[in-house]
Amino acid sequence: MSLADSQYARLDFATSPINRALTAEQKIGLLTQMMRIRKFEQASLKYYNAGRIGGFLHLYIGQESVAVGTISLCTPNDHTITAYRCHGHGLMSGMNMNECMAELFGKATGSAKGKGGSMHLFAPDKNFWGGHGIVAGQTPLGLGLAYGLKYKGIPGVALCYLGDGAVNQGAFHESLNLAALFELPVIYVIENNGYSMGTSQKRSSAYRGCLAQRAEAYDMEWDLVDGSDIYEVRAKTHIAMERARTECRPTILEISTYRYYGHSVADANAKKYRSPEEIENYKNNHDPISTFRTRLIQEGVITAEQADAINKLATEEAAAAVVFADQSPAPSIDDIMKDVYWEVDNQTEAGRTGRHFFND
Amino acid sequence: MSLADSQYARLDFATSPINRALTAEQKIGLLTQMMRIRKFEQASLKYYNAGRIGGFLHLYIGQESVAVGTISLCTPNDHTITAYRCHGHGLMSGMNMNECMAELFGKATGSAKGKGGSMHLFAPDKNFWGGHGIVAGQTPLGLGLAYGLKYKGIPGVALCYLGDGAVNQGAFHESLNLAALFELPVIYVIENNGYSMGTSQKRSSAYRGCLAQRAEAYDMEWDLVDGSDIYEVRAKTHIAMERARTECRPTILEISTYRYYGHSVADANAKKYRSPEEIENYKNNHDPISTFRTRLIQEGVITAEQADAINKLATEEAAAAVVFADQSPAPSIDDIMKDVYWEVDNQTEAGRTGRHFFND
Amino acid sequence: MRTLSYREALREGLDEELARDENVVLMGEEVAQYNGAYKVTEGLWQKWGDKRIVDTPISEAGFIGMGIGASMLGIRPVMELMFWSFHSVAFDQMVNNAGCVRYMSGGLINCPIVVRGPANGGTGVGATHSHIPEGLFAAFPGIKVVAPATPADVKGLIKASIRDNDPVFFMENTLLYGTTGPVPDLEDGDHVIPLGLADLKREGSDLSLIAHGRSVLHALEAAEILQRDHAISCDVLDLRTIRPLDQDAILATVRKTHRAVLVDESKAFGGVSAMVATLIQDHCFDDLDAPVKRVCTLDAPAIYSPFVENDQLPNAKRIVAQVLTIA
Amino acid sequence: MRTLSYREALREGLDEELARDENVVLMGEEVAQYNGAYKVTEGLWQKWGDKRIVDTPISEAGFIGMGIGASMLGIRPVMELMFWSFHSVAFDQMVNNAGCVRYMSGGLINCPIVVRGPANGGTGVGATHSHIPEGLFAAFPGIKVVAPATPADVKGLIKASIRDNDPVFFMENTLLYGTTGPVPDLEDGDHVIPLGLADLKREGSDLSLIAHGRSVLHALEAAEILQRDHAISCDVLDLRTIRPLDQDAILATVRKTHRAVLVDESKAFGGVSAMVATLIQDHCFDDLDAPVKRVCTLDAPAIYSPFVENDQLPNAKRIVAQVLTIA
Ligand SMILES: Cc1ncc(C[n+]2csc(CCOP(=O)(O)OP(=O)(O)O)c2C)c(N)n1
Ligand SMILES: Cc1ncc(C[n+]2csc(CCOP(=O)(O)OP(=O)(O)O)c2C)c(N)n1
Ligand SMILES: [Mg+2]
Ligand SMILES: [Mg+2]
Repeated sequence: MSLADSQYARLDFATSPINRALTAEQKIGLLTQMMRIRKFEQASLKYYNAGRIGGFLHLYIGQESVAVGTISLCTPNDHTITAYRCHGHGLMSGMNMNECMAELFGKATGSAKGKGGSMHLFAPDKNFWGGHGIVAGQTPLGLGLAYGLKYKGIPGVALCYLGDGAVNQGAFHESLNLAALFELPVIYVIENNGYSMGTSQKRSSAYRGCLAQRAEAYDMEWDLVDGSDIYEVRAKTHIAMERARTECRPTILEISTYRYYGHSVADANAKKYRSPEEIENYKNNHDPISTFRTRLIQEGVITAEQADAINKLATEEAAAAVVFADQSPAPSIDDIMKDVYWEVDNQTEAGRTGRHFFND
Repeated sequence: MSLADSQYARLDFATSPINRALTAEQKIGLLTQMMRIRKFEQASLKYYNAGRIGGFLHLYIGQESVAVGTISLCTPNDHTITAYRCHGHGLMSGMNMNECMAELFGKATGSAKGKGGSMHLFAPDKNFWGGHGIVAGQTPLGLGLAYGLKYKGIPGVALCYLGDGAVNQGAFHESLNLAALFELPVIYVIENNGYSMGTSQKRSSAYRGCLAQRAEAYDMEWDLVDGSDIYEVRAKTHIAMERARTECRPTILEISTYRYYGHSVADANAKKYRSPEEIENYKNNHDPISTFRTRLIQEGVITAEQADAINKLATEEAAAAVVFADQSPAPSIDDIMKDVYWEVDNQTEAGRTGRHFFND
Repeated sequence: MRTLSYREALREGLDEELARDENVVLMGEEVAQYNGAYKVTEGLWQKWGDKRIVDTPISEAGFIGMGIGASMLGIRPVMELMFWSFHSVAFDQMVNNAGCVRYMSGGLINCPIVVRGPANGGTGVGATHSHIPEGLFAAFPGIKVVAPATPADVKGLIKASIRDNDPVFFMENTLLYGTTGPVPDLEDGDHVIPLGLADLKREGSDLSLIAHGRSVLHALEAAEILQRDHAISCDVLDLRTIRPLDQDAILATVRKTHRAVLVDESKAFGGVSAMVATLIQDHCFDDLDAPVKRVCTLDAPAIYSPFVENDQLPNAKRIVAQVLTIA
Repeated sequence: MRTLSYREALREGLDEELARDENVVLMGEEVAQYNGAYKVTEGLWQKWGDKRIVDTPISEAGFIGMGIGASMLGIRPVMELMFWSFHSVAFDQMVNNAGCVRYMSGGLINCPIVVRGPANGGTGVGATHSHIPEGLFAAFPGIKVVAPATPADVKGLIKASIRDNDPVFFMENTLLYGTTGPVPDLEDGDHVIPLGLADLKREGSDLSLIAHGRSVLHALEAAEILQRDHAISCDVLDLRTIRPLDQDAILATVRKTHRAVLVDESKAFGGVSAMVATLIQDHCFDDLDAPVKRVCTLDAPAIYSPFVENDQLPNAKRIVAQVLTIA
């Protein structure tokens, strides 16, 4: 993307305060998280192709810097929510690979007991609210998280992620107006990978400069971010989070990024609507992991061998998660009828009164 | 509104080509139409209060220049659609007072046989597609009219009206993106009367300069119009219609206007959320009818006596419509089950196959 | 017992829950400064202020979704739909986010949200404003549906709904707001009616009239006429809650009377009454002396004309006629 | 007769109607350049070009509403919902604009629009993507609902739906796209199947299995087992169209066999089968030897896990078990 290309050389975001504050260990942590996500995704791809994972599998490979960069800034007061391409956000929020992989495998040990699948990872205890399949359906929920924080007087931020194709859904527009009108601490992060399935940004959206600029329609702040540079992701997200935290004002961030695989693994056209050159250019010149790896080596924070060791550990962690998932028990038929109503599950008086289910 | 106040003195839109082209007769026609609408509304108000009209009654009094100014520019290729505050658009599209009043009275002679009521006047034969009750629900339909025109190669324009409160609905946002993306000849006319029910524009919308400016989010043209000057309404709408007709590009027009009565006649708070001064200021200084009446007298197009005579005729026409409505037959219980399916109504083979209705 | 209107009793219930739990927040179009389109929330904004009573723009998907999101964090939003008919623009948020998020998360999340407002025909507002979606939403496991008919019930049930930890869709009726009835005195303690319990509003022996919402009033009126003019004695069972449904009460009345007529303001295809009829024929096959009959809204979009509008809806006359076909 | 897949037969139907009437236009997400998410429209964009096959952004309310508006002007849009589940974000346009505009205009307008796409569970996509809304939409007078089970039917019914002058909601099934069956040869003339006619897919004498969509295949499989293992001979009636509904065919089979089991991929509350059961108990009260029974999707949001997903749906095993309770 010309945007990414042109901005790349301009500024060094390593020097921005939030990045200068990073210890070597923390920097390595960022690299580690990105590598973990990629290895997790590669393992899922393999087992999806082997028929061990059902439904859709939307890989995050290529976009790792977005979840890792943004969520690395989160405090225990901050919350996140995203769409179906959610493994990266889940892992970065602190979910472990086992529960995630088991969920993909549809096992009872999965984060959602095998009920949600790949599109629906959740970890509310880690402030991660999913994993949502209806395009832009999560955008009012993200608003609600911000509303809840403000209502309770908690100085937190809600990060709500969506794709470039999701911006044309009505629910997003309604959310933006409400966010600005009610002055809510929400940041909408558009992960712009250039395509919604096979449709390029240009074929799905009318806009002036960029998608984030639509924020102006609501007198809202916005910024454009080069996703291949995790320093930039952190620097610009930090500014938006401070705005949310201290001024209770929302922001749209548009982070340019790329997915290396198809829309989902079932996307047979992945190489038809994008040129091989485009894909190769990203992999070779803008990959957020190799870019950051090189950078950290340059900075003297890490050696190539250390980086490879981290990568190997991530590979092993993912392999172990597959074993865990594989050996875990499947849900039973009885499990189908659980987790529908809180009151029923908790066997309260309310849960025992009246007929809740209509089987036979 | 400061907008209206400030713009009022600036330009004389009588000199714009589309207004210079008006004959005296045509100018009197515009005044006549505005007076007819107001008289129709006054008669409906009276009979609503007398219990002869059911449901809601959303009066157009104060906003007449919008429907009259814009629809006066329509050719047989152009189409219009609006929300529930639809009497002005219906009458200006060529519906007669009898069928409109009979519809309000719920009579079989009404434009929709008493099935739609005040919010649902329709005259497809006059290119008027209603009258829609769900806020902003008509905005994708307006887009569809434009789509149909373009598809058929007809050089027409779809005028789609909505209120200032309707701009925050998702369907409108989706329509704007589609309009710009598909380059459709649609004009969205925001009739900004400052309030959605009891909520002022400021309490319902976040925006920079004005609501129409949101068009920029879709790289779309927009303009602001002072609705108290029918010349300005025509001049600026004409520009947008030419853009649609010749370049197939959409526009948002925001026309500042005012409603003198409550949101609907049932609005008990009409004088609580607006100051009496605000209402009086409009009536006295910005009324589109008296403004234009004065103007035409100044121009020597009409005398005060002639204007009064037109007003009297309009009053009589409305009174006659009430008599017509009053004396018309009500629909029968059997009529309830008609006009549901085209195939059933037309007794086609399809309409006779299978059970369509589930009454016993 | 005092006599209150349905509107007053509902407001009292809301007010008490606002006082009881600071996480309860009322939101919707015109609910605060305007006092509510139908005045249900009158005075509450003055009393509770901007934080607890919140006016929203016309963005049902946005603000209901926002309420759902906030409820995940433990806020207990009570969202007013000015008309329940406007669910159509917020449908996705309601069925997918409120209805499925608990399940999809394997039980990690719950949404203690109430969506309330009037759901009825009969007020001359035409097809788009007269949807009656009890059956529509009861079809979605994960959602609860309540439809109270009397002042006492509306108070007791709104309180239970707000305390419920699942999403509850609470369907009132414009034409009931002004009706009055006895409501327990405040001194007699917290008046909470559990969801899932039907109420036998009249006892009889020959036939069961089963209804909910305003149809209960029509059923009671019809029962009176049937007793007086035809010596037919009817049970009138008010379902009150559609989901959870008090199936025991339904089967009990039918097993007693052996005949049932269901009264339901929904359209017949997919209405609550189709489900109830299906249950009865299944569980009371040998008890029934006649087919289960129904009186629903005539199967066309809602007509506007005040002259025939009431004929499209269930009413005592139509119920009596239907009863006489099987009695 | 040729053997075609359901997908091919459907595509052939679309292609023929595109050729027949230049007002037919196909729209939806990824229907053109991508060839359709499920390849139903494969090759049609190459053949018919940008005007007739149109890719849309992800804006279901916007583009379906646009299609409805265009249909008022006489265009005949065939709109693909990538999943029928996405109706949730376009619900208002579908039920109010497509469903009510004819009525509210007193018959001045009609909307010859088709909305089509897959509506089914069973593909591991979880609760929000597995809604089965035949009953949901059949509840709205003004709307027609079609759910074909076989290649021949899908072709004949899509053609009739496109020619129909009312809004038709056409519900396919991802798991049927690849199934094959005989389809009439082109030389044998225009293959159009009227809406509102059920089809007896198997003849028997002891019990009626009544189904639509993919459930027909399960019913046929169950009928085979019942015959073989239990000597129970079943009629299998395929409803094909839900609204208009072929009530005569339903009553005829039940009057013949005196027992009915309804198979319906909807949830039980509000499903098509609740309506059919209600009709049967009403019209065949004296014909029935047992209550009407149903096999529906288990009443929870759709589970993801491939290990139990099929157990939540109707299947031959569950049908056989249900039949044995009344046979
Ligand atoms: C309302 C709705 N419409 C359509 C879909 C099908 N769908 C799933 S993802 C997708 C593309 C979304 O693209 P984008 O927002 O750019 O996100 P990305 O997949 O690139 O991360 C589509 C069309 C859906 N899930 N929900
Ligand atoms: C989806 C929906 N939500 C709410 C309403 C109720 N309602 C009808 S008109 C209205 C106010 C609309 O205001 P505006 O768009 O400014 O139009 P105006 O009435 O001023 O002409 C509201 C809230 C509705 N009809 N539809
Ligand atoms: Mg994308
Ligand atoms: Mg307004």
